[in-house]
Amino acid sequence: MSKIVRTVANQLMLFVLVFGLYVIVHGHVTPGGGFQGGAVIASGVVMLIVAFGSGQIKKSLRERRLSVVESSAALLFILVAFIGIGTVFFYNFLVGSRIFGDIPPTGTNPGNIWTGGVIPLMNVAVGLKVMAGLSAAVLALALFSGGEEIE
Amino acid sequence: MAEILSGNFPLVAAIVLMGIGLYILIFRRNLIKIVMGIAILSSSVNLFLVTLGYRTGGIAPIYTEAPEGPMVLPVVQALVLTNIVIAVATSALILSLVIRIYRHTGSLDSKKSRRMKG
Amino acid sequence: MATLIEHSSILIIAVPLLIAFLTPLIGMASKKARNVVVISSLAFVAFLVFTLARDVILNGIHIYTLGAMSPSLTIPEGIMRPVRIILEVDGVSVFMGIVVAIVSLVAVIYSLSAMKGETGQNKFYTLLLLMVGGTFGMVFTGDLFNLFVFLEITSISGAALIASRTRFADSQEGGFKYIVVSAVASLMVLFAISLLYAQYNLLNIGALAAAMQYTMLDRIALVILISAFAMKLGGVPMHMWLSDTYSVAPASITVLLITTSQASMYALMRMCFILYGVSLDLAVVGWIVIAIGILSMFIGVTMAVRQTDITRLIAYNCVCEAGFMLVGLGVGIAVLGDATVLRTYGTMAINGAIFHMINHALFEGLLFLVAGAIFYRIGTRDINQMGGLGHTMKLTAVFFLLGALASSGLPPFNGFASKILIYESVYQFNPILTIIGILVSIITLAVFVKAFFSAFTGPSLPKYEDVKEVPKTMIAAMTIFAVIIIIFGLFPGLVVDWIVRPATDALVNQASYIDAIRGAMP
Amino acid sequence: MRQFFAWLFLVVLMVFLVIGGFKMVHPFGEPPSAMDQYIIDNSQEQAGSNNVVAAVVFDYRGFDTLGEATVLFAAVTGVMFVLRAGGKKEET
Repeated sequence: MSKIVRTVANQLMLFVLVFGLYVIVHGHVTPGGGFQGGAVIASGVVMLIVAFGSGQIKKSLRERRLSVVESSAALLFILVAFIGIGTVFFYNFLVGSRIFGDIPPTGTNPGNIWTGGVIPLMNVAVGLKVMAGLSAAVLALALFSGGEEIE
Repeated sequence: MAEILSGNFPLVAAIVLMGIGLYILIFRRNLIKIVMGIAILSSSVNLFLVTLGYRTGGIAPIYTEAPEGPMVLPVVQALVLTNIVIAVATSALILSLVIRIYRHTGSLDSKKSRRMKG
Repeated sequence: MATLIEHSSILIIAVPLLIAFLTPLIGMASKKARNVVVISSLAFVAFLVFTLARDVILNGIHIYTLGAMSPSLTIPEGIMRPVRIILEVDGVSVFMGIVVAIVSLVAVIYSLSAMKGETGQNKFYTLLLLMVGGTFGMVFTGDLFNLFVFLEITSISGAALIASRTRFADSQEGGFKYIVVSAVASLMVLFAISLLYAQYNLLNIGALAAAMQYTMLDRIALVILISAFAMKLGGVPMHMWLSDTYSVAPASITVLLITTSQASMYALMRMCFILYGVSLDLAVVGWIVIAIGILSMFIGVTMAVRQTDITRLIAYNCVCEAGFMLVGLGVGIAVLGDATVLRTYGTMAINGAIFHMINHALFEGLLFLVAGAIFYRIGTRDINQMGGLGHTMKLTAVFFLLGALASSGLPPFNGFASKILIYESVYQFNPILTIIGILVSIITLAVFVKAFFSAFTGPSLPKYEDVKEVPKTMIAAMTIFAVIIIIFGLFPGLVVDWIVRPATDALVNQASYIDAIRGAMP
Repeated sequence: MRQFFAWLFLVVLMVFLVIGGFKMVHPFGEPPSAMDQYIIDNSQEQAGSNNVVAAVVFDYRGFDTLGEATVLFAAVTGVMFVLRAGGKKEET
């Protein structure tokens, strides 16, 4: 792609990242969540692949490393679920505790980010996972169509 | 007639979309078009699910700064979110298989490859 | 120990998933550690399955409510219906769990040497574990949407595994076909689920069964569910994909694919017996299932006669054997409403069908493993190019003969034990069905005898002179299957009493399934 | 012939489903909602989340989300597995 496209994509990536992180972190208060935010960031990565070409992206973003991130995020998610097994698998053990434990007033309220128990943690895990997973899949498809070898 | 149209029209739209998806799956031979057919089928089911959960005058089920009004059903939205991710995953895998098949046979026509019908 | 049993149903599903997420990380460090972790986790899961099975058979249905204050708190205060996802494990579920546990362990042991030298082994084992976890999830869950999600897990990981021999075009095509069929089938399942949800605002199977009105919309949902699951298990109008995928997948994966097909059959049983139960038009649905079964038997065996590819031959035999199970189940459904008839031969037919499920997994699994072993050594699946392999691969030849005889229903092997149950009970329902079944069995025997003679006997061909017996782990995997086949054949009564009869009781007793959900009401 | 049967199947299916959609599903905008209303009323207290959908996705039906994440994981692993280089290495 031309230099203009590359520069614009480079600058836009920062905003995409910030917006994606916002959507992930505020998932339990406002519309959004881990899947949506992760998809936003992954679409930013796709934009970079389109602008710079997969060969260029490959130098800084290996799909092997992405799959490590994905595995770790999936592990984080299932481990948070496993910790609840003291009572029941997937028990929301953080509600009422000191971490993310506030309970919002019933009915309409301005919103408080320090609520939700395990939901914010799971949002972050899923966000990382979706981001890494989708980027890795698109990168692998792009590299393979471009005729390069994968792992 | 007007009553029918205003009544369950969204559900019928979803079902028509499903018909389009099935038509593509049955009659088209291009592998990429089959992927599209599955995507359309999946969207039709999603549309159907979301329509089921709508309440007249409903608002999004989020309490932060919520306006007045009944909230639409949240469970269907969660189901649709799940199904969207599953559809993305399925299409990614099918596309990678299509790329491999194209490498092997040099064609996207399902009749050309040896053992494929439909 | 009590806590372990209390949580065992979720651990059986979650441990394979957890290990699957770990496998890529461990595999980067050490291959040996990865293999040890995979096998030991599956062995641990098998241990859990057996303890859970003992508990369920002795103490009744096992309930696990995910995310509630306690596992037995199915219905929260202030509402009369379940809200959270509930795992409900009854006799049929643990029966299927036992099948999956045995088969997955054998498949991993077999893969150890069969996959040696292939690239991408980390991903192979990851996907294999995901497939096992997904199958466990399908058979243990008591929630319709959860069933759909696990169906998708098994089909996606299964399709990737079918395509694992990337150097052959037909394996990619098999994977493509499998994923297209599964995607369409599971979307139809989801559509049926949404129809049920629209009417009752419920997703739990037990609660839906209690609320079932059997309206026209329910009938549409039932038709969609039956056709979608019949598509997934390879019933006849949609059997074309089965031979194409089973024949190109690695042998250890084919064995697992059989269990996922059977999990679809389990889902079909769950829908017919539990979700709809006696509110069905029993005779009509029963005869539809019988018709699918008879057609599967007939077309499966006639197509098997024409095959020269050994794995396609076995795959068509799979279609044929699935027909036997469907006939048994269909007879069971048709007489479900009549208590006296059900007692005289209805339960026997269901017993036969369920017993045949585990036997089917065992002997078809053994046959596929043998075919995989032959392919591993000589690199072809064409029967006409084989010959005289019995001289060098003696054990493999014995195993093939064992599987073939069991599959054709000859005593004293396990296939006979279950087929005789089906024949006896179906004869009292309609004698013609039994006669067709016996004929089909005889043709099956002829097909396998022909294949055996052309592949294993005769003078040893010069090009296969340096063919050796397969590696020890592959022999070990096949031996496990063979030993179980012989044990089941010698003591069928014990097996039926211990695991098959509880499964049948759970199926015909819809009320106890519903009560288990209601039982823990505050 | 095959085309004809496929068309017949499609048309019959669609007619059935359209009639079902028109006549038999609850009127648009008034769904039965016992389970969903319970979740709407209790999600703030039980899950501490203002976003009811997030509460459903990660708390009430969290196990589905685990399955969904697993599906995505399986698909990404599958893509890399299918597109991997090389078949069988030389046996040494």
